[in-house]
Parts: sequence; structure tokens; C-alpha cells
Amino acid sequence: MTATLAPHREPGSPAPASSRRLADRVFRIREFGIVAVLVVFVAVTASIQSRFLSSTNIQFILVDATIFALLALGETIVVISRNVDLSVGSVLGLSAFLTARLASNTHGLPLPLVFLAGIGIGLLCGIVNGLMVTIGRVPSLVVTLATLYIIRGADVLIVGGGQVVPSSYYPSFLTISKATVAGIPDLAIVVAVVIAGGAYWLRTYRSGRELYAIGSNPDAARLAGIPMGRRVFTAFALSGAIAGVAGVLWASRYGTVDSTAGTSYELQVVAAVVVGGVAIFGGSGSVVGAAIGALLLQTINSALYVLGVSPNWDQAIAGFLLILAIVLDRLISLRLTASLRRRSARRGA
Amino acid sequence: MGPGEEDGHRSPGADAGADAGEPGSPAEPAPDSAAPAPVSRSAPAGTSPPEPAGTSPAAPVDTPSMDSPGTPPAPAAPVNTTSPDSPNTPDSPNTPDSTATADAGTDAGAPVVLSLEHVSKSFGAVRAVIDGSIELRAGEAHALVGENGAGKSTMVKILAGVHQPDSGTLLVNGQPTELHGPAGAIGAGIAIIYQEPTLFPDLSVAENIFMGRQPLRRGRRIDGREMTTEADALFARLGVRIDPGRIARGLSIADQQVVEIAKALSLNARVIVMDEPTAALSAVEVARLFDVIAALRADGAAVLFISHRLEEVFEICQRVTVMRDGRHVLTSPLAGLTTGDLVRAMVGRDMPERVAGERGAPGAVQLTAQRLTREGVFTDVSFEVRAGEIVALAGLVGAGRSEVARAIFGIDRYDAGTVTAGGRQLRKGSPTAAMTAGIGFVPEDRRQQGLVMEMSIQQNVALASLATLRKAGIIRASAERSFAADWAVRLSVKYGRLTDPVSMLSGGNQQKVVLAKWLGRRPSILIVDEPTRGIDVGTKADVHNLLDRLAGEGIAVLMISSELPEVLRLADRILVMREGRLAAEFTQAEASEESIMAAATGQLEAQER
Amino acid sequence: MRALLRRAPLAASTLVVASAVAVAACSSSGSATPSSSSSSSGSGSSTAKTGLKIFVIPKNLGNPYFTTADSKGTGGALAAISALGDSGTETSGTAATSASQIPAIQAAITKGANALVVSATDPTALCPTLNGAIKRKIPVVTYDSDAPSCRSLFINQASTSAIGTSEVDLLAKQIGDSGEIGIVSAAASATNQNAWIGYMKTELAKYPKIKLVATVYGNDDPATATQVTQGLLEQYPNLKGIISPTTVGILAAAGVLDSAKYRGKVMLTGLGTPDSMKKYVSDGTVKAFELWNPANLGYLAGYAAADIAGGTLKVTQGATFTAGKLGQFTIGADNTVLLGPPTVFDSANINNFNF
Amino acid sequence: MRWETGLVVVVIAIAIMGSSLSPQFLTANNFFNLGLNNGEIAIMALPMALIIISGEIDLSVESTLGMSSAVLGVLWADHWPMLAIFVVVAVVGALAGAINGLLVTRVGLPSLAVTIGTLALYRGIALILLGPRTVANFPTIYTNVGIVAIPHTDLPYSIGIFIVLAVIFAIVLHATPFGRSIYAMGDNAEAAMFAGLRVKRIKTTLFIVSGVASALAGVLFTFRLNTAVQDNGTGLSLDVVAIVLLAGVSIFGGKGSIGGVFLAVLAFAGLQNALLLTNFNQEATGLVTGGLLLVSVFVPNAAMFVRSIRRAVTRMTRRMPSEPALSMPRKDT
Repeated sequence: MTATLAPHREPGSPAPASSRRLADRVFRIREFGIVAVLVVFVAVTASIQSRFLSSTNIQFILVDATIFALLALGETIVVISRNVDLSVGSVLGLSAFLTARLASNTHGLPLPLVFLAGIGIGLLCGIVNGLMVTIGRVPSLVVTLATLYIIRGADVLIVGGGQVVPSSYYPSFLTISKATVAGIPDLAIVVAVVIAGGAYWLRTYRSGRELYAIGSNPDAARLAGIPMGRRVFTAFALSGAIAGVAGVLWASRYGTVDSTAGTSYELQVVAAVVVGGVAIFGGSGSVVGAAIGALLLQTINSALYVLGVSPNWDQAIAGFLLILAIVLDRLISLRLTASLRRRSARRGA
Repeated sequence: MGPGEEDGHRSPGADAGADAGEPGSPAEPAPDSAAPAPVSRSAPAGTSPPEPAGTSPAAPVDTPSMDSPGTPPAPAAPVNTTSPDSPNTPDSPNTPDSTATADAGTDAGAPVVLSLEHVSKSFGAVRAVIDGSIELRAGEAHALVGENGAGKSTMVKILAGVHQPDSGTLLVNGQPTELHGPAGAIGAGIAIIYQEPTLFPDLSVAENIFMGRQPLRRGRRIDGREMTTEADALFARLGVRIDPGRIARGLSIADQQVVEIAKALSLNARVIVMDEPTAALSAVEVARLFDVIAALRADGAAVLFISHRLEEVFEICQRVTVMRDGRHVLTSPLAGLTTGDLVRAMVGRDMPERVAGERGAPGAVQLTAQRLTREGVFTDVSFEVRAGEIVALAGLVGAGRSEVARAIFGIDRYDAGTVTAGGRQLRKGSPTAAMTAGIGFVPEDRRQQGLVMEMSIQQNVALASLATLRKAGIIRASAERSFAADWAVRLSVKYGRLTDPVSMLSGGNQQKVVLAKWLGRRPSILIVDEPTRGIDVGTKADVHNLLDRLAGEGIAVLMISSELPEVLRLADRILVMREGRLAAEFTQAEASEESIMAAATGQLEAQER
Repeated sequence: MRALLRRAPLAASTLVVASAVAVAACSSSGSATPSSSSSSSGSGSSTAKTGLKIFVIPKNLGNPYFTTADSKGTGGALAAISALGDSGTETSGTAATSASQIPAIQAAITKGANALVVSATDPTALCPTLNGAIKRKIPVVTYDSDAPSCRSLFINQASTSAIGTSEVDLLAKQIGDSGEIGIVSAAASATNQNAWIGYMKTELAKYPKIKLVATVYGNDDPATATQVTQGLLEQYPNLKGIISPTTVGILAAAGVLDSAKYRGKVMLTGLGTPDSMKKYVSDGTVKAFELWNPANLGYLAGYAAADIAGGTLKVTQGATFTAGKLGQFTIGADNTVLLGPPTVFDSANINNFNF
Repeated sequence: MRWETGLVVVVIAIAIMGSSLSPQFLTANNFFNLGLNNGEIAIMALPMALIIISGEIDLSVESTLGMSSAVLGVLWADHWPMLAIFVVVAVVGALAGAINGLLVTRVGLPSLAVTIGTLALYRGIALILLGPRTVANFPTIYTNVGIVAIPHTDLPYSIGIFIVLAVIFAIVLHATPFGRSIYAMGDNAEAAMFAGLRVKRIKTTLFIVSGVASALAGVLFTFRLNTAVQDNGTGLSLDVVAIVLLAGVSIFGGKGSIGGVFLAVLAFAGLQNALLLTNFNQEATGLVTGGLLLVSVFVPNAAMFVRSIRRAVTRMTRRMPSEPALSMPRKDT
């Protein structure tokens, strides 16, 4: 923040409302940009293969995107605070297996309790991450890189060569991800509500705003008396808990759960978050953007299958998009800074 | 504001504060005019004389009042004489009313709201504060002065709750208090305006002000509308117009500082610590700030004012505490003191006068900047520096001086213009090209830009000369050691071992290491940006002598300094920058503090008109 | 390649005890086919060495299929090895790659293995290491996935051609010999998958009205397999049937088809375990599929490895041996033993199986 | 105590533990295998150490390895001469590194984000190039790197290359202006720039070196396994980062040594091998790698950790309103 590019200007010169509008516009562009890409992409795909927009395919995409959007919600909360959680894939895997077992006929735990168990498992992992980052003062990249390994290792140790298969669940478990209202999966609706809630929290509650403040300038946040440890800890705990829930949904969606569930999801989630316009170094971005980012990536994924493009292209496209997103993000913010600078220069002159 | 027990003292002031808080009350629409109100830092002589004449003629300079807080040396002035409307007067410092306001603060009967007693704080081996004491009374503006490194910033951080003192006590309203973190300080009613703005670039201005304390509505939700309204009110009180809804990124330094001040005001704190709040402000904004300080005092708040500009201290403060080398030196009413007294107390002896002898006539042009422009930063800057002369770039902070230097050295790119050094036009944005052309650059921020703090003294000295210290691509350890030792001796750096981390050195010796790093390259052009900022007096004289000698040896020196005495003492020519443009040029003979300040603040043009 | 003929003097005395334990273990476990486990033909069991160290190295650990094939509890390879009085250890890497499997093989050799039972992730990558073992006279028995040029014996779960043709025949019957079909395979590089698919294509020549429109790869990952199946269905709306010769793929495909829209309209067959598929067979999503018993495959591989290492079995074409509960087997051409024809599971018989 | 001294103790402890648990641990043959399985990781750890010391990170190394392997496979299947293939692979590695470097230095993006992107991109390119194919049957003289030891030693070729590279990297890092610049920029990039060090160019160079080293590792990996397949090297990046952090290289930059990297490779490989030789559950090696990583970052923080816990406890016992420990690890000024 000390690197200010604008020279001194007389105070109270013409109100800089125009710069606010500019800033608003740019940030709107950031989110609308993703939406626009999404729309164009869907339109092009649908014009080639009209069945892309069939109700079943939309349902498929929505349900798959739901899990990623949920993970992206948790990841966004962490990334906004200038941290990163690379352990979400492993947490999802562990939660998926354990809750799948609980939802099997042999245990027959009622559905709400299964979800509670998923939250609990995820919360535990998130708390461990959060404690090591806040009290241990180890950079979150390193902590969650380590827990990525460790939680997966624990998962493999617990699961061994076992697996849970669809036949073993009580029926209502598998229908979680299949029920629809007016052609839209229940799951997508619920998750959309959850994400909207998350967005509302981040926008209108002190604790939410403080996460942005921490990510925007940690030193200033400390001087402002923001309980940084507690906030960052909460972010990790939330991210863990959300990954735990995503694990339950994963089990319900795909049925077959072994020790590899959710492997390398962390990179896709980070990709969705970054594509969704969340600054990787914290301070700005929205969960809605991240959720749209997740939807976009999932749509691209699905379009490749539907168009019959070799799935071999899938990963390269995802990687390319991720890089494109951060490059664009960087260019936009450079432009914004430069234009704010020129504006104040013009006023000052 | 403060709790009720101080009502007796507060009542008149409270009215004044209420008046000052009225959005409409800043009487003149001065901020918009190019020519500011005739408030001037350049004429401290105009303001300080009335004060000794006013009330307290006999305050003994060397009486540290901390030792006897019950028997203050200053005679009491009745609070009631405070004119309720005085803070509203835009030109207050020059009016009799404001003198009365200033006198009111010397009221020894006012309760002590906060005191630090005999605190100490060490960071590893470094003893930042050895024995620090401050006492703040309700309704006073209290100056804390001392050289850089005297321990002022550490005292501020202790008050901010950032550091916990190793020993000593903090009393808030007479109660021993421990501050656990910045939140604790805020909770105790202490607000800090930091020297460097600490804003959240991604958040809106309003959020920056109210972070952690946003106004709430039902369900503990943030009331955005209320927040904007309150922010607008604060800015009105400060007489500036900043859109509370815009993001903080891109604000000018002055606006950032204004937001910081608004933040502190919004806390309704009883103690407000201002660490160099005026460094980036223009004269108009400074005047406005002083009005605010007066209003705060009238409300019964205590203001701790830290500034290197002693004339400001005399203008706004009633009492002063001087620190030197981490120790409390004196606390005294300002009335009756002179600038010389304060300086003596700060440095412990008289300031040395210019030692430089006459230099010969300057030689050939070494460095030329031609129509140098970086959009929004500086415009159309042209000048030349000749061999054997020292050219100073003067101006306010944020006028674009350092930015020009950075552009010349290739740290930043520029949009138009050329730089020629040693007869060759330099490639844009390439420090390597600048160095090859013989330029050395001692940057503004020693710790952040000048030194690699984890590296040893030796490695820092050698860092810019590695290419000459290698044989077959390998750095020869012996050559590096003797190179560093040679230059350390030449600049009389005081060190233990050359392999000690440079962070162990004092500020002055660190600066010498930076200088050694560049002199080791035998530059023909040396750019020094604030070469004596934050270093002790002895080393300061060393640096001055060195620069003088270098110019005598035929090096072209471009110096940026905010210390006018330094500029006047050393420079052959003085270029004044204002808002990114060259505003005036003086020869040493023409220049005076007044003329430079006038050019720097734009009053020169106003007068010419 | 040569069987070990030296015999430890202690072996004979311990054998009796070991055999007795083996019998007890088998009968108490209530095996479906209680045959005499102590008898084996060839050079005679009385001379077999015991107490050998045999390492079972599947493609990767944590893979349910291999866990079934290897575990003692399921009656897999380790059960056979311990039944013969030897000590078996399952080891491998956690990823199904040669880079992760090779260190485990090396470590097994270093630890003094007497025999290796290996499912090869990648024959070319594994061969130098496996040949190193054979050079040290450690017999290598491959199962499930072969490494043809560097092993003593391969236990083939089912004849490649039989699986390819039978699955096409199963599906053809379900869709009435006409319509578009697709294949959901595992990894595109999987040797056995590609071999089966090759035979499927040959067999499809017999059904001119059936058209194979696409082969997609689910990489044996439930999520990927689900998505590729969805894509297949969207891309080919007239799809009549799917063959998925992989247990993960068929489960994922069944999950996708398990809806009113597709049930009974798109047929699915392939390789699947009866336990995991029971739900879909009972609700009509899947009519019939097939598989060998992986535990029997492992058991046979473990038994053969122990026999070879113990010196009771010489690997030559035509040699026969009795593998405990599984009965008698003959070493066929190219030193391969065939487990037997796969079992076809449908609603009539699926509840009789438990693996 | 210097970090390296601690590592020596750890390595000795692992050797003692390994040999007491398994008599085969300290055998030439086992050392050969141990080296063989870790050669590529060790080679990639050298440039990774330099990159992390300079204040950046490169998570894409495993994918650069995979992409190089795929290029090697595709060209070999196309009957290119091996020498030409080597040149192309080296260029591919350099390009991969250059893209990372330019995005970081010229566009000004965080290396973490960039290399997560290229981690996916380069793997994706490998997938496009090779698809489901497996290319095998490379000439024996090349595949021998996975079988034969360097004459007169028990060292596999990859370890031989690693040792030679380690010496070169040690000289470059510890004794040349280039290396000094790396430390300076890792400690304080701004001061390095103000000292006229070519921060951007040096960082770009480091990423290119990392790309080339990963390409070399890719070639060795392919020959060792005699297989070019698209998923070669998956998951190795984290191993490489874990080794470098274990070596005492600070994740914040500015600290670390090649000696530390050498010892960390020994410790990492030794531990993995010891676990394989004993009857440790192989499924849990992830636990060990992750644990190692955590320990290596926690040890330097241990004192602070204990202090903050003690402070928390005192605060709780005093029943003060709790002030949580500050998180961001930053140097107080």
C-alpha cells in the first residue's frame, strides 16, 4: 500500500465518484466476464450439439458442478484471507469413504447424521490445518501440502483395499443427488442457497469483511485489532467442514467410494476459484464468482465429452484456462491501477 | 469520547467539538482553491513568539516533569478561557483565540489520562527503548520529539499494543493496564495514526475507516448506508471530499493519510497518537488537521503528536517530551522553549555547522534528464548535473522526487523523455545500464531497498561489485573481504566483524554500508535519496562531509532530501518539485527555507500572480 | 525359470503340521468346494519346502479388486500361501504406476523373497527388475496382468477371446441384435482392456446391425467414468447398449443409467463384481454381466507360486497340479494357466455369490 | 546448531534404524536401488532449491518431466535419431521453464499460481501428445541407466549425474555472483533490484534451468522404466518440494544450501527405503512424506510455537479476554 503511484493532489478536488464507478465497472467486468465466457461457450457447444442443452445433460452438469462449487466456496473463504487450502481433495476423500460406510445398510445411520458426520470429519481436518497455520505459524501452502499427503495417507490406511459400492447404501442416500425440482437438481438448489448464504456472510458481516481485510493487507489488519488468528482459523475450519459435506455428496453422486476419491481435486478447485476472479493473494473476489468458475470448468469438461473431443485435451484446456484467467486478472488490475493513477494525475494537474 | 468523570473539563470543549463536527462549519471552501489559506509551515517564527509572551515565561528547560507529575512547572491557565468557536476559525494559528487554546492545554490540573512509566523494550540485542516515559493529560497536544532511532516509534507501538514492554508500566486513567494486541489498545481508547498508511487496498474507503467496528443493523449485519454517512461526516469534519465507496487502491499518499486520520477520529478515542501525520500533507491539509487537533483537545482528548517539523510542534502542542537513545530526556511545557533548546535536548549537543570548504567550478555535464515523463507521476522533468556539483531535488513528500530518481536509475520505466549519463543515452528500465554508465543510487528506504538485512556487512558492501571480485566466475573470498574491509575503513563504519549480519549495525552505519556499496563501484554520478534520514547526528555529519568530499573529487551528486537545512548546507543548486513538475530552481546563494517551501507548496506561483 | 530342487531338512516335519492347519482353515471357512487341499500332483507334496517368503505385489495397494484377490480373509493369494505353510506379504506402491511398483519389487527381492506373485502395471518397465529376480532363481508368477517375457508362469483369469466374445453376445441378446452401442473402458493404455476390446470388435462382425459408435475411457475413476458415460449418452441419443469391461466402469455406468429415463432402454453389460452390482440387477438397470472370481484368481496364483518355490511344481507345458479348493489345473501353452470361464451373473443367480 | 548438522544426525539415525531393522539395508545392491528410485527427484531438487531460495516455487516440474517423456516417446516412435530427440527434449524443457519464468517475472504473477496452471497444462500436453499410447523398446544402451551401475561403482547413472550437478549447483549458488544474487533477491527482492541485480532475468533463468533439469529427469525416468506414458512422474513435485524444505531451505526464500539438499535427498531416500524393507504399511508412505514436510517447517518454528502456547495458557489462566496469536509469519521490524 505504501507504493502509491499518484502524486499529491489538492484535497477536495472534484469528487472521485467517477473512479468509483470505474472500479465498480471493472470488478463487475471480472464476474460478468466469466458469465459471458460461460454463455458463449454454452451457445457454441449447443449450436454444434443441440443435445448439450437437454434437461438430463444440464442436470448432469449441475450436479457435478455442485460439488466443485461447494469446494470452491470453502477455498474462496481461505484464499480471500491470503492463504490456500490444498487439502480439500484429501478431506473430501476421507469424508466420502467414512460417511459412505455410515450410510450403508449395515450401519444405517439416518441421513442428517451422515451429513453431520461428514461435517465433523471435515471440521476436524480443517481445525488441524487452522491450528498449524495460526498457532504454528507455518505458511498455509506448506501446511496443507503436508496434510494433503497425511490425510490421504490416513484415508488409504483406513480404507485399505476396501470400497463402498452403491448396492450397500440405503436407497435414500443415492437419491440425494438424483432428485429434481422442475428439472433442476435439488442438490444444485440447496448448494446455490448455501453459496448465496456464504456470499451474504462475506459481504455483510464483520467477520466476513475482516477476512477480506486480512487478505488485503495483513499488517494493517493486525494494527486494526482484527483477531487474525481466529478469523484465519475459522476460514480453514469452514473450508474443512465444507469439504466434508462435499465428501458426502460425492459418495452419493458416484456411489463407488474407495481410497482414491477426490484425488487431485485441490488443483481443480484452486483453478475454479482463480478463474472465478478471486485474487490468489487474497483481499478480493467473491464466492459467487468462484462458484461460476466451478460451473464454467465443469461445463467445459462436459462439453468436451458431449462434443466427442478426445478427453486427452481436457487437462491441457483446464491448465490453459487457469493461466489465462490469472493473466487477464493481472492485466485488468494493472489497467485499473494505471487508470486510477492517470485520473488523479489529471485532477492534480 | 471519554467517560463522565471529566465532564467538568470537557463541557466548553465539547461544545467546540460539536461545532467542529458540523459538516458545514469549515467556514471557507479553501481546499478547492489552488492558493491555500495563509497558513504556513514556512514561517514558524510568526507563530512561536506569541507563546512565550503569552503565559509561561519561566518554565525551566531542564526540569523533567515526569519525576514530579504533581508539581508541574507551568502555571495553570483556566480551561474556561477556551473560546468555544476557536477551532472553527480557519486561520486559527494566527488568531489570538488559538493562542488561548494552546495555553489551555498547559492546564496542569487536567487529569492524566495515560502514562507510560519507565518502560523498556528490546528486540534481541537491540535495546530500542531503555527508559521511556510519557504522560498525557486530557485536553493537551503533547509533542514527542527525538532523532530517528531515539525510540519514538517503539513507544508508539507499545501504546498501540503491538509491542508489550519488557518492563515499566502503562497507566490508563491511573490504572495499570496491559494491552493485548492492537484490539486491546483500541478498547482502552487509544487510536494511532501511523506514519505509513496502513490501508486495505482492496476495500472501500468507508470500510477502511470502520474495519472491525462497522455500524450494525438488525441481526448484526453491517449497515452499509450508515457507514457511508458516517464516513462522509468524518471527511466533512476534515474538510476533504473523498468518496467513501471507492476502493482505497490508487489513493494519493495525502488522501491515504486523510483516511488514516478519519479512522482515528472514528474511534472517538481519548488518546490519539499521531506519528508524523503531516509528512505527506499539503499546507491546507495541515491547517485542517490542526483545527481537528484543537477540536479534539477541546473535547478533552489527549493528542500525542510526533513530528520532525519542530515549527509544527511549537504551533500546535503545549508540552513536549524529548527522547534520546531510548531514554526519556525531558518533559516540559513548550512555552519558553526555543527550537535550539529542543534540538540540543534531542541530540545532546549543538548541531555542527557546515564543514564543507569551497568547491571548484563544476565540470562537464555528467547526467542529463530531458523531458522525463511518467504518466500520473511526474511530467516534463529536465535538468542536468555536472561533475563536481551537488544538485538537490527538494519538494514535499509525494512531489515525485524519488520517482524521478528511480526512473533515472532504471527501477521504474518512464513514458517519455531521455536520460543521458556519461554521454550515453540510457536504456529505459535497466539499472544495469545505469550502473554501467557510472551511476550509483543510495535509495530512500535503507532497510527495504538499500540493504539485504540477512546478509553480512561484507556481502552487502560487495553486492554491487561482484563482477569485479570474481575470477573465473567464482567470487574470491579474500578479495571480497579486503574489498569490504577497505571501504568500511574508508567510510569509518563501526562494526564488530565483517561477517556479522548488517542488521546488527546502527542506522547510520547501515547507511555507510549502502554508501560503501556504491562508492566501491567508483561511480561518476551518485544519486542519494534522503541520505541522512534516521541516522544519528555524528554519522549525519560524516555523511555530509563525505558527500562534500565526493563532489570535490569530481563526482556529480544528485541529492534528494526533505531536510531543508541539509539541502541549503550541501547543494550548489536546488531544484524544487511540486506535483510531479519542476517548480523552481535556485542557486545556493538564492535559496532560503522560505523560498524553497513557497515553491514546493505552490505559493510562489500564487505570489507571482 | 528352473524350479528349486534343494530341500530344507526341516521342511518335511513342519509340512505335516502346516497341512493340518491348512485343512482346518479351509473347512472351517466353509468353502463352497471343500476339496482335498493337501493333495497335489506332480513331484509330490511330501517333498515341498515350507516357511518360504512369498511376496504378492498387485498393481497398487488400496485397490478393492486386488484386495479381494490377495487377502487371506477373502480366500485369495495370501490364503493359499499360508495354507501351504509359507509366509506371504502383500506389498506395492499406492499408485498403479510402474514407478511406484518397482521399488516394492526391488525391496521384496532385497528382503530375500522365495517367490513373487505380480500383477504387472507395465510389462516393459517391470521386466528388468523381474528378470533380475529370475536370475536369482526367484520364480515370478504373474496374475491378472501379464509380463510375458519375464515371468515363470501367468495365471490367466479368463481367456481373452472368451471375455471379448461373451460380452458382445450378452449385450446382443439384450438389445435384440441391432442398434448403436458404446464401450466404457478403463485407462486407454490398459493392455487387457484393449485386448478384450479387440476381440469384441471381431465378434461384432457377426452382428451386422449392431454398430459400435464410440469407446470412451473412465480411467477406473468413478467420477471420470460417470462423466464419460454421461457424455456418451448425450452424444449418441440413440445408444442401445454399453459394454464396460471394468468393474469401476460398469458401476459408474450403472449409476448413470439408474434413472427412469434410461432404465430398460439402454442395456449395460461387462465385467463387474456381483456384490457391487446386486442393486442394479435387482432394480432392472442391468440384466446380466460376468466376471471371474478374483479371490480364486489370487488363490491360484499364490498356490502356484508356493508350489514352484517349494519345488513341487515344475513349469513345463502340460504339467498339472491341484490348487487346493480349486481343483486341478494344467499348464498350457506359453506357460499359462487358465482359471476357467467367467461366470455370468443375472437376477436368477446373483444372490448366490458373495464377492 | 546449523540445519545441516541436524540433517547429518537424521541421516545417521536413519542408517542405524534401517540397518537394525533390516540386514539388507546397508548393502550395495540396496543402495543401488535406493539411488535409482530417487535419482530423478534428486536432480529436480537442485534447481527447485535455487528457485525457492530466490523466493519463488515451481510446482510444474513433475509435468515438465511427463511432457518431456511424452516428447521422447512420440519422437522415438517416429523413428527420430536419439541425439536429435535429446536436443528437442532439452528445448521443450527450456521452453516449459521459460513460460513459467516469463509469466512470473514479466507479467508479474505469483509463481505458485502460475506453476499450478502449468502443472495441469504440461501434463495435458503430454496427454495430447501420447494419448493412451505407451512407447517402449528404447535401445538397450539407454535403458541400461535403469539396470546397470556406473563402472567400478555401485551408483546408478542418475545418481552420478546428480552428484556432478550438485557440485556444479553448489559452486554456482555459494561461490558466484549469480548465486549471491539468488540469496539477495530471496531475502529482499527490492533491495536486490536497487543493487542493480537482474532479478527478473535471474529468476527466468532459474525457471529455465528447472525446466531443463526436469526434462533431463524425464529422459532418465523414461529410460529407467523403458516406458513413455503420459502419467510418468505424477506426484513427484510434492516429493521434490518436501526434500527441498527438509534441506532447510526457507519457504520464504533467502536461506538454504546445496549441502542441505544433498543430505535431505539421503534422508528422504533412506527413510523411504527403510520403510519398504521393514514391514511398514506401504499404504502409509504419504503419512511419512507429509509428516517429514511438517516436521521440517515446524522445527524452526518450535520455539515460537511453544512460546505462543505458553502465552495462550497464561492468558487463559488469567481469564483475560483471549487475544488469538497472530498468524501471518512476518518479521517484526
